[in-house]
Amino acid sequence: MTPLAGYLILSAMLFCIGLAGALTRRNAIIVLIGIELMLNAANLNFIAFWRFSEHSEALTGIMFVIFSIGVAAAEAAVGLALIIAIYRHYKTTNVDEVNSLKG
Amino acid sequence: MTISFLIIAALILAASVAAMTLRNLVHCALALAVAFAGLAAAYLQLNAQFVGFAQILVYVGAVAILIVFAVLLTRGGEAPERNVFSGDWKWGALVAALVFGTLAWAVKHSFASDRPLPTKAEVTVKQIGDALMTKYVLPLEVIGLLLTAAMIGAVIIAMKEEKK
Amino acid sequence: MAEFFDQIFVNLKHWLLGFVPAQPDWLQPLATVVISVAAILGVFASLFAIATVIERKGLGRIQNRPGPNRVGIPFTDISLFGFGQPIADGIKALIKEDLVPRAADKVVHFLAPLAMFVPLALTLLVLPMGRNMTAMDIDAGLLFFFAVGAGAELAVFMAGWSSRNKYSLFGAMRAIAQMISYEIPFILSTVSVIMIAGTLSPVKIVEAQQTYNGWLPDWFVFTPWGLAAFLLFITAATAESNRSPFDLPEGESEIIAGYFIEYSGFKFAIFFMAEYFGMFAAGGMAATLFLGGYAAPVEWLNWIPSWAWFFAKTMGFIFFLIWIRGTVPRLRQDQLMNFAWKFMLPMALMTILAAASWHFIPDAFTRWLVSSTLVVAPYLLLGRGLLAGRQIGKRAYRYAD
Amino acid sequence: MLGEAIIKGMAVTAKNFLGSYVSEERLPTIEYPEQRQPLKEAVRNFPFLVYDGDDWHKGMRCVACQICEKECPPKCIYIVKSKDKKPDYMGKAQFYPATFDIDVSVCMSCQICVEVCPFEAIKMDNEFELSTSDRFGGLLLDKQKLAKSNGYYRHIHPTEAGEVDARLAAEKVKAEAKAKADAEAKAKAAAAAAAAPKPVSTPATPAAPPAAPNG
Repeated sequence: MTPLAGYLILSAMLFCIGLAGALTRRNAIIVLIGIELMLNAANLNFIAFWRFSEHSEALTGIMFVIFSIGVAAAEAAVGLALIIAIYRHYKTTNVDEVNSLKG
Repeated sequence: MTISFLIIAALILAASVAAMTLRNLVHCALALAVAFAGLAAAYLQLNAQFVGFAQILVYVGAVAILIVFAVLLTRGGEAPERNVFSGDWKWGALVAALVFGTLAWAVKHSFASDRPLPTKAEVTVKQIGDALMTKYVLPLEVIGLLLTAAMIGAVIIAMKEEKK
Repeated sequence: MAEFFDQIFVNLKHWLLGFVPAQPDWLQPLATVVISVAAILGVFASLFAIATVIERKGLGRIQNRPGPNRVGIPFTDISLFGFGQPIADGIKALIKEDLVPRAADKVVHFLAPLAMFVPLALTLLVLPMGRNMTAMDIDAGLLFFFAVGAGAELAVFMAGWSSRNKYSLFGAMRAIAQMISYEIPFILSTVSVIMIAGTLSPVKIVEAQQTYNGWLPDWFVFTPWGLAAFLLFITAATAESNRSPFDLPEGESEIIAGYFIEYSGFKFAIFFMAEYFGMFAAGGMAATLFLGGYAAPVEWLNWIPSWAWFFAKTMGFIFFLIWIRGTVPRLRQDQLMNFAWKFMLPMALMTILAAASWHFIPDAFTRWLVSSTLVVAPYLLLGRGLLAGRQIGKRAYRYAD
Repeated sequence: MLGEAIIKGMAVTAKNFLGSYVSEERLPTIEYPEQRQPLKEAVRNFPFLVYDGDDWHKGMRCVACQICEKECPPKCIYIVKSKDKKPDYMGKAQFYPATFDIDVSVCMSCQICVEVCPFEAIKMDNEFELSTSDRFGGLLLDKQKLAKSNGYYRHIHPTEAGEVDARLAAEKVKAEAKAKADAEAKAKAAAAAAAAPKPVSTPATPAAPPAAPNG
């Protein structure tokens, strides 16, 4: 059980917690939090692989994570804007009740 | 498997489980912030200093507050009365467990389980800066564009429409 | 001799480390960290006590009254010129009953002062307080400073929301809006220094400012872009720590005490101390980035120990904040926001441009000319432009005249 | 130039700050217990009883006429008249108050008792440091605590005390003059009575002296 495997298991667990939350929780914001956790699990994987690679001066892992953080922040912003717009229209953030396609 | 790794892993997992299972939404958001901070500690332990501090700055500093504001704007402050989990929550948990099983199996049998620990990779901010400015300058411009577009999009979506 | 005093604390630390056994390999680094952190907390806690007295006496003297001068050694009439006051305040804070509102969210209410104090105390670790006297000399020190400083906003929200009090929620919302919108000029104003110094580590930035040409030291503040960035940094730092013209979150007249309204006793004292630690950190970083950290202003004053210069500059910054607090009235919320987004953000971007021009133009005269025009021109245009739209005249009351 | 208003403001506060260490006029604070603000003359707080000479009981001017007790709006004066008399400042025997209590927690310093007192016996004091730990007994001042010498009165209200002393002295002179005049008239009448019976005859029975004072 090398340190790399430890990190991989940790990020797998984190990913599955995020997945479980996204699938089971009712509230849209918690679904979004779950997605954030999944994204972060992926980032952790990148950094773990970068750290334990032979030529770590290639910096690909770190670059990927920096851009991934940027994209995730943008995605969180747009996601929350959507949730607020849906809340304003449907007066609820419960994912089950937001099921009619009529605008 | 040093002790510090175990402590940080425990912190991250506990915080993320709390973020997923707590009833009060604001508590979930705060637990998420703790999870982000734990992840930053994990990055620091992996000698990725720049990414660790960037993680704190972006996630703990901004995204956590963004989520907390969203919770307040959608009246999530009070604890919900009805059941927090959706009807068929068992299926969700089953799917998650299955995914974890396959991932754990893959990690166990992959080459990672016997990878020796290479030397301490010391990365200075100057190297990251050079890489960003030379090899990855195109993604940098694109992400700048993307962030602006996302910001404007988010503002337009969340803007109050004028009553016609 | 001067070298001895300059390195007195470093040698003291090495002497203390001598007592730590070296067998378990993790004990030595742990001991160094513990000593540094204890020293920092000790020094800055006492500086906090002195700063409160200086603030109250300074504000008093500005308003032609003496300020606290009563609390001295008990049962004698030695008044210690008021410097006994923080001891009295400390005891009062300890003794006062610590009320928690019944509707409050107990856990979050309890954690908020801690979550506020820890990040702001962490920011002190990266400041180079003297020649090789930096607690945490890391490569991306400046990024660490801003990253941990950003953690304070979450604590402000926790305090405001968990007190279940409308005023405190108002205060928290104002504070977060203000801190986030001033964080961008706060960070952007340092980008020019990073570009010129070529590093994110405060220690190397200070070393870049050690040389003197003639009488003038090579501090960044004596360059056009440096002065502009310095002023932006100070204004943003004042807003970041909710001080003086930007103290809307705890605007006593409107919303009583902002986000720490439901805190009394020692928790309130922690909030108070956290605010001061934020100011010390901002002052220390301003000194490090622009005023040459622990460098002496003139060549022949080098015999004064380097840490004395650092703390002199930091306390100078604190006194400047007190001086501003005694002078400038409080800003309205929309003025506050306009100032941040419409004035400070473009100015910060222009200072980066000015620093770039400073770096790439070889000839000294044209370098000064281009750089200063790149700073002064937008200052005037933005200033005039923002004021053009509104009629700044005598206030007309619609009803009560 | 933008921002020079802030610089001007800072200059003003800097002048105040440095001035407060230098010039007296920029630090007018009077640090209360050590330095004191000189009280204006007409300052009044609670009444006190004036006495002449040095023995407060004998020299007390109050004759327990109880006008002030009746006039006091909040009724905070309580007087019990004495049975025997004692000579007042003119030597005339007058009553004196056996007990004279003022409840200063009730008194509202309206000075009506001073205005109605015909004998200048009660005046207003300007002593304001009267805090006591006992809310009831401590604020009920009895005759002894109320008695203060005329010298103290002249010290705290010099002009008013001057007029009062002048008036009392004038009254005293007038009273003595009247007494002297009475004495002379009586003496003259007695002498006239003694002289009148001699020239007519010397009846044997001693005539009762016709006490006909002409006052």
